[in-house]
Amino acid sequence: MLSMNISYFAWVRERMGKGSETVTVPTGIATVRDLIGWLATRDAAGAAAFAEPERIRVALGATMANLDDTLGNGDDISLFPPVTGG
Amino acid sequence: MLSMNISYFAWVRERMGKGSETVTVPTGIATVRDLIGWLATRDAAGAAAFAEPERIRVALGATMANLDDTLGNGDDISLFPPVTGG
Amino acid sequence: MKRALVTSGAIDVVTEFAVHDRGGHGATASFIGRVRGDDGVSELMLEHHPAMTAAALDALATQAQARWALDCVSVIHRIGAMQRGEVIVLVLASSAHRDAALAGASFLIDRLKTDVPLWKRETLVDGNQRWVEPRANDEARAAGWD
Amino acid sequence: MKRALVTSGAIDVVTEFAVHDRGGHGATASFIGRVRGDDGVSELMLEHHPAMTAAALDALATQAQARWALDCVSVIHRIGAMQRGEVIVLVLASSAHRDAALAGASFLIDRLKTDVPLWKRETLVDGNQRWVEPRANDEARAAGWD
Repeated sequence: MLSMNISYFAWVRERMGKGSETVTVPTGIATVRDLIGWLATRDAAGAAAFAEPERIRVALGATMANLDDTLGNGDDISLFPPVTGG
Repeated sequence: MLSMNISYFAWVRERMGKGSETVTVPTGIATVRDLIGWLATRDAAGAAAFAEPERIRVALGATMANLDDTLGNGDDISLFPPVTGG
Repeated sequence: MKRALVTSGAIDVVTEFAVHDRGGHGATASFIGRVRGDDGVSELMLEHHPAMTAAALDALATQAQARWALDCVSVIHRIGAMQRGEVIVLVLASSAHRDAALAGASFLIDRLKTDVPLWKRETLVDGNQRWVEPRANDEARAAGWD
Repeated sequence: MKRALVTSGAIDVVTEFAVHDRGGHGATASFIGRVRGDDGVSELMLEHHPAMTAAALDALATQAQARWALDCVSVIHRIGAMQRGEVIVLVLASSAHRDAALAGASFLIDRLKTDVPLWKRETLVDGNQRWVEPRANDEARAAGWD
């Protein structure tokens, strides 16, 4: 079982109703994609935020990452929509 | 025989030793290229300014023109090097 | 010189240009993005990622300087709430050469739109709010610099 | 709005930018060319054609506005003698869209270099003078917009 810190941004944050949380995920959650799938089934907020995984971008620590990257215990994970600055 | 007003710019002006002149050209001078050829043989200044016709640009009135354009009586002709603004 | 930052205060365009002007560079190209007032938007809010956004701007500036002969680069992005007509982003690229300055400035704004964690939320004059979606050609323009 | 002119006085970059800033356009792209101080030049003199230069700048601005959705265009070129670091040329293109602003500004400076009757003469620190030659890629860059 992994424990990690997740931060949410923009409409992902709004739909989750929180900016961050620390979670302990069930055995079998190995990648970011797994994590998103688990969040989407955890509660209604997660279902609203993560209904379309292809619209989610991810960072591990301060580095852009991919949905298929592997999670590690204690990771800082950021989940957010495609960026729209500029 | 055509009479016309010629203006010179940049190093063409410097080599000609004047900014403008009114000339009456001999019979047979029909195009800008002919005019440049005649100026190049008229005196030492013309020889220095027009030794390389392909380095000369031309305007008729306020419009960019070509070396093979035909001259008319009373034309205002500008002769100058390739432009270097900006 | 390289200047990359996020700021919650108004971007002082004149002061930022003065940095490049003092350098006496042969060429300076710039891009300024402002809050548009033509589509019923009364306020724009820019959300950023406290641990990533400034570093991502700095990384873009570093990439631009490595790729072109840029003597001075500025990439400044505002965050928080702003009103119509206010400056959202300012990009400046200075070089001895026109080509480098123009390419550098275009690269910086094109890549900023896809590589830097920033999100726009519009508040409409009727009070409704909406998150801005990326434009269809943003990815293509950014990929054009690969 | 379209502003195209030659001037023998210093170009006031701040004032020219303010025209575009007041418009509240979503995007403004710019190019500034300055007298470089890195190659032994003590003075630059710009010669123009009294009957053609201003009209040629105006024609360029008109072409840019016809080709892209530009709400405001400025093309301002200094003539006469100027010193190191002074602004020779300022180009500004504003639009609701980034693509149009960036393309418009690049087009204007690239075409200005081949289409507008202006000639640079450098005075070196040793007192010698020389007329500047066009750069080899100027024609190619300008033709890229055909």
